[in-house]
Amino acid sequence: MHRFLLAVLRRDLTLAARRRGDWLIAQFFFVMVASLFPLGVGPEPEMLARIGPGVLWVAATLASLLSLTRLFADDHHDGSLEHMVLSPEPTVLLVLGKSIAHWLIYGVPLLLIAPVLGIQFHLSWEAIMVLELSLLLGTPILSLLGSVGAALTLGLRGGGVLLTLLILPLYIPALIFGAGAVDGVMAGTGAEAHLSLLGAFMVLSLMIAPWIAAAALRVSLE
Amino acid sequence: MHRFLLAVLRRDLTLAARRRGDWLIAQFFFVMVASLFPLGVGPEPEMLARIGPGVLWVAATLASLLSLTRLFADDHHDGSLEHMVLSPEPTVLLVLGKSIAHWLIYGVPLLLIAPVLGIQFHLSWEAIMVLELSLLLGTPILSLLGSVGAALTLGLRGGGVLLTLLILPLYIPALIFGAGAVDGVMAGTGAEAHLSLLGAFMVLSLMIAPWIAAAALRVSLE
Amino acid sequence: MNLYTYASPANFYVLAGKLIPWFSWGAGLLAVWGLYISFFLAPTDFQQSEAYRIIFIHVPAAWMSMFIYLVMAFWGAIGLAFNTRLSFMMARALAPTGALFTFIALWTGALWGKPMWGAWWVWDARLTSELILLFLYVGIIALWAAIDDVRRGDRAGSLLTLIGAINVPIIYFSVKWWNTLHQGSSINLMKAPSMAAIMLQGMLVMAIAAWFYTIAVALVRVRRIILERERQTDWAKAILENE
Amino acid sequence: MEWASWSDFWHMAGYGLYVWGSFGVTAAGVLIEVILLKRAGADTRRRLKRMQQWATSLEGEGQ
Amino acid sequence: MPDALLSVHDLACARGERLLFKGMNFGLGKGELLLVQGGNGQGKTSLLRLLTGLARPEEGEVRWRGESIRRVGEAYHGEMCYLGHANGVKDDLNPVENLRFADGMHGRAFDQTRAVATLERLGLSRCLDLPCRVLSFGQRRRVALAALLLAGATLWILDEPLTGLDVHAVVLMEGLIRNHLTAGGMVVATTHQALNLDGVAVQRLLVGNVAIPALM
Amino acid sequence: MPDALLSVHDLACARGERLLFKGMNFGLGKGELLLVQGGNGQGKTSLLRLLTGLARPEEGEVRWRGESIRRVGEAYHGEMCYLGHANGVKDDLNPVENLRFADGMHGRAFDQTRAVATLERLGLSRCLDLPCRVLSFGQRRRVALAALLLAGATLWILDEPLTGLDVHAVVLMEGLIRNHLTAGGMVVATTHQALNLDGVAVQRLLVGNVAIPALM
Ligand code: HEM
Ligand SMILES: Nc1ncnc2c1ncn2[C@@H]1O[C@H](COP(=O)(O)OP(=O)(O)OP(=O)(O)O)[C@@H](O)[C@H]1O
Ligand SMILES: Nc1ncnc2c1ncn2[C@@H]1O[C@H](COP(=O)(O)OP(=O)(O)OP(=O)(O)O)[C@@H](O)[C@H]1O
Ligand SMILES: [Mg+2]
Ligand SMILES: [Mg+2]
Repeated sequence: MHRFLLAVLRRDLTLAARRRGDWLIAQFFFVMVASLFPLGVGPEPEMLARIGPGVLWVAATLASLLSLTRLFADDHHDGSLEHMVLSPEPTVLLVLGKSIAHWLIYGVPLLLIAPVLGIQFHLSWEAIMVLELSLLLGTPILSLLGSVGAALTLGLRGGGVLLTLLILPLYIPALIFGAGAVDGVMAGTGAEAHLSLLGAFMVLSLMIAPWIAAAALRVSLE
Repeated sequence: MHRFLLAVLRRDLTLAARRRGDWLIAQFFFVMVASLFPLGVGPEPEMLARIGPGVLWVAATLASLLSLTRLFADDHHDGSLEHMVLSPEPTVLLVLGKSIAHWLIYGVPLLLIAPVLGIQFHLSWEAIMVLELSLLLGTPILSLLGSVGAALTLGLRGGGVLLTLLILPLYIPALIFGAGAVDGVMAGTGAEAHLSLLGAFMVLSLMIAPWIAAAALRVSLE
Repeated sequence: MNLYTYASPANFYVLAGKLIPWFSWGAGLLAVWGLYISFFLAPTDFQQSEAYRIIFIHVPAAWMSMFIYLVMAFWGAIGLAFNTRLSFMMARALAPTGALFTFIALWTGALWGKPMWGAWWVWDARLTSELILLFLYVGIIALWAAIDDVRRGDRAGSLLTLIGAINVPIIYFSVKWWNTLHQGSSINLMKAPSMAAIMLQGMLVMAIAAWFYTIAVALVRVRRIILERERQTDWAKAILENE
Repeated sequence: MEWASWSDFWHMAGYGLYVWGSFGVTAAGVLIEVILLKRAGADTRRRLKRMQQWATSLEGEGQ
Repeated sequence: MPDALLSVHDLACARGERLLFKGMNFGLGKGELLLVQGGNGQGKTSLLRLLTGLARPEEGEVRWRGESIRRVGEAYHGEMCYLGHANGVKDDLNPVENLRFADGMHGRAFDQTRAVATLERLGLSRCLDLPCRVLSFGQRRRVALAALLLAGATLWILDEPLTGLDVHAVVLMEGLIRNHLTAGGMVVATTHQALNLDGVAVQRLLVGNVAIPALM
Repeated sequence: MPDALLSVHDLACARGERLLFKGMNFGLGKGELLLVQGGNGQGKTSLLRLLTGLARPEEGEVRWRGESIRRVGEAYHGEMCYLGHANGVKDDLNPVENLRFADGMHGRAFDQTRAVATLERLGLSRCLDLPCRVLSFGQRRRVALAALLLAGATLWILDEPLTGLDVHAVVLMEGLIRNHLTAGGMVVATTHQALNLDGVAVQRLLVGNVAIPALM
């Protein structure tokens, strides 16, 4: 069971490494969206600092959301998803492994880039630290909830946008708490309350999402 | 030739009508992204009015960008793109027809929704009118440039994000002029200059993009 | 005759047919009564003047939007657990009406907010979570529309309904958990009602009318769904020929 | 009775737009739902009948 | 090859670093069938894509009525119809609509009764109003064949037209090819299955170095 | 069916509004081959997906060693291997890597020399380090067959395993099936092509109402 989880992880990481393009591009998308806003909104520093946390959170959400479409789609398309579901291990583990791999591939790099973009928005160091912490707690939620959405919309044409529609509403609380934490630290009201809500949300999705996604996957393959 | 263009248009519109889901969902995505920002950024009205035009432009860009991925991909996948390219009419017309259809399906509805979202961002009526005008000029640019990107990235895995990466830099001028026009009218400096630049950009892309896209399409099919 | 016989679509079709007129007429009469209270019995509010009359639509609609969602989640869970076809059909029959009430709650709230708070829309917790509810409804309906295979659609939609159900308590308690612009709960089983008895009565009558309406509409819809799915069976063929 | 006249009633102390906007859209929403429901019901039944006729005409034909 | 409409001159094809074939020459006239044979991965599909003009040859050229297909381009496309490993059938449309748009794309007027007749002839009478998405593998292939029949092209280029077809459909297809050839059409086809085409002028072309026993 | 490992009881399958078959019963024991036959769109693929447990039957059930496959679930999957219309081959990996991950998914240790030997036996020695994306249609199918061979499952469920294979590969495949059966394995397969399987116990199952002439 342990071995199976590792095999899934290793497989997805290898595939991502083989297609380094995909992987890099999601990070570029993050940088790009975060940089478009100063263009659309104008360059005043204090305004940028105000909207910075929100924009970075939204950009991170969109960047890793877009890659979610392909969480199961590629494997479904070439038939290997059926093979994996028909393997002698429980489907929950498969889903969990794929969610973790998704987070490692698309979530973690965002954490590394975010501070740089934070500087661009004139955020203070303290705000950047909290931003990091909130993204650390928030991005796994997206990968986990996303696995549910990806499983539900598997094989549907236009599944990508449908996925977004299904997942974003569920994800909005994370977005609010995450950006709220950074705002809180900037306004001096503290970030603990927001961060602990975010943490609770993460644990909750870790415990529920894989099961629902596994059920959804079996339904979608029928 | 005329007949062919109409046939392409009619075909794509029928397909869109058959999959009303896809079509609606892109519009919802627009609403959703535009609504995420106030959540991330906080609810103060004068701040929202400041960032409103920028956010709406970026949201419209993202919404119609996402649908661009499938401009040729579906037809490529089931083999019908090859059939259309092998038809006795020039490929430029095919590309032009598909760009126009894309604009009708994904661009025009954005124009209808944008005013409602503008109210949500506390924009004035005048600003909303200019926003509309700028989107009217700007969204076709996206469909046209997008056809080049979609043709270039056809069949590449992760083409969606690559497409974004290729198209966004080209599209940034439109974004700046468009959001700038609305900002101008709100700041009282007028919008004409921005709007006429936007118009010129549109005419330019109408004249160049289909040719490049047709060439790119042939290369991608090889 | 026991309840179980009605779990079969054939019997339920007939039963629903009998119930629909009762609920429709009930809804109509209750709505007339409720509107009479709303406009002619309830007095002018000393703070909000006449604008408060929106409450007679807003609150029942907001309640319905949440209740219907919970009922859908309930039917979905039953269907997933026991594989009963009828419960999935019920869930499907309820969704559009739920979305309609959510939309009405948002719309009337916005129309109320403009005179009271000076803004059509603010991003406070309750308003946001109600908007999310609308998105959830639309998402579920869109998912159903996107999946052609009914069995797959039933299950996929129910799974989505289930995880979305977390949102309902958030909407309800948002005014308590967060300090918001929106009014707190005034109906509390423990406390005496903090509003005039006649207003409360009007809201309740309108809420019951909304319930009756929902049931009537859902039954009509579920009958159509049953007929469509059971068209291969003899009883459905017989009904089609006679109707 | 609260209202001095009908015009008072429609005026709603200056809040007519909001109050009638709320009740009006609700009524319209309900009306549209009922109409759509009627139409969908009729459509489905017509379609099912047609399909049934095809089925009987195809019977025994095999493929 | 005096009256060859389609001719190939010193054609070479490379994929990646591998040269699949070179110095290939042949001509095909009216009423002739070219059966391209060879083991898996020997370059049959690659050759067919060169013939359609979708891919560019490494060397040499393909000519239609004596002119390079690069030059005549769209005129050639008006007389040629290609069916590849993918079907070119839209999943969201039903078979009849698929045929309608195929006609539209080629600038032909659509004749509904003829389209329905063709589909019925191919055994799809029960699927006329189902979206192609739900059809079986073989049924979708049949829809693609119906489009081929309606195209009325002179030259058919068929890549494994028989994959997924059942025995009856294979027999039907053999009949259709025979009729097309007798009516002066031309066919280039690959297949790994036995084809029964008595009384037809068949040229065989072996691509690659894997010997293939004669199947027919 | 006394010693049937795989058995099917009153199975019914519906797709959309259409009932494809109902009241199907059969049992399959060690060393037996079940050849599922039927015209296009009669429900062969649908039946195979029911047997794997990917789809749910409308009525009836599939049993493995006397227990419903819904209940035994993963234990059944350990003894069964499915090959559908799609290959389950990752385009970005080369054939050897594909086999490595197929083994990983099934919790088996990977034996590189054995994997290479199997690929070579299937005629892929020139493609070992090419990404599967560039392989031909038939070559990709062969990679999928290699994974099947390495899985070491008792029950093979094969949906048209011969599509796209050339003549030599078809002969090879026949040999492999024969060996598997002699070693006590079981095979459920569909195909529209002729199979030469002398000396093997073949059950035939006709799905749907289109008669199929015996091909072998
Ligand atoms: C778009 C904006 C609004 C939304 C989405 C919304 C949503 C809701 C919801 C979901 C409820 C029912 C929850 C419960 O029973 O506790 C509710 C109740 C209520 N709303 Fe709103 N509302 C909005 C705007 C307003 C405005 C502007 C006012 C008045 C100034 C208002 C006044 C009330 C009142 C008085 C209740 C009843 C509370 C009770 O008695 O329980 N709402 N609203
Ligand atoms: N980039 C590459 N590098 C090396 N070899 C390549 C590359 N791309 C393709 N090939 C080889 O070119 C050949 C392509 O053959 P093609 O698809 O034309 O075969 P085919 O004759 O149609 O086979 P099949 O009967 O299996 O359909 C394959 O052998 C493949 O391995
Ligand atoms: N939603 C639906 N409505 C009506 N019929 C459907 C629906 N979905 C599938 N079908 C029918 O069910 C059948 C599915 O057959 P299946 O794919 O199992 O065929 P098959 O025997 O494998 O055929 P092939 O030999 O072509 O692969 C097809 O005839 C298809 O038309
Ligand atoms: Mg080939
Ligand atoms: Mg099949």
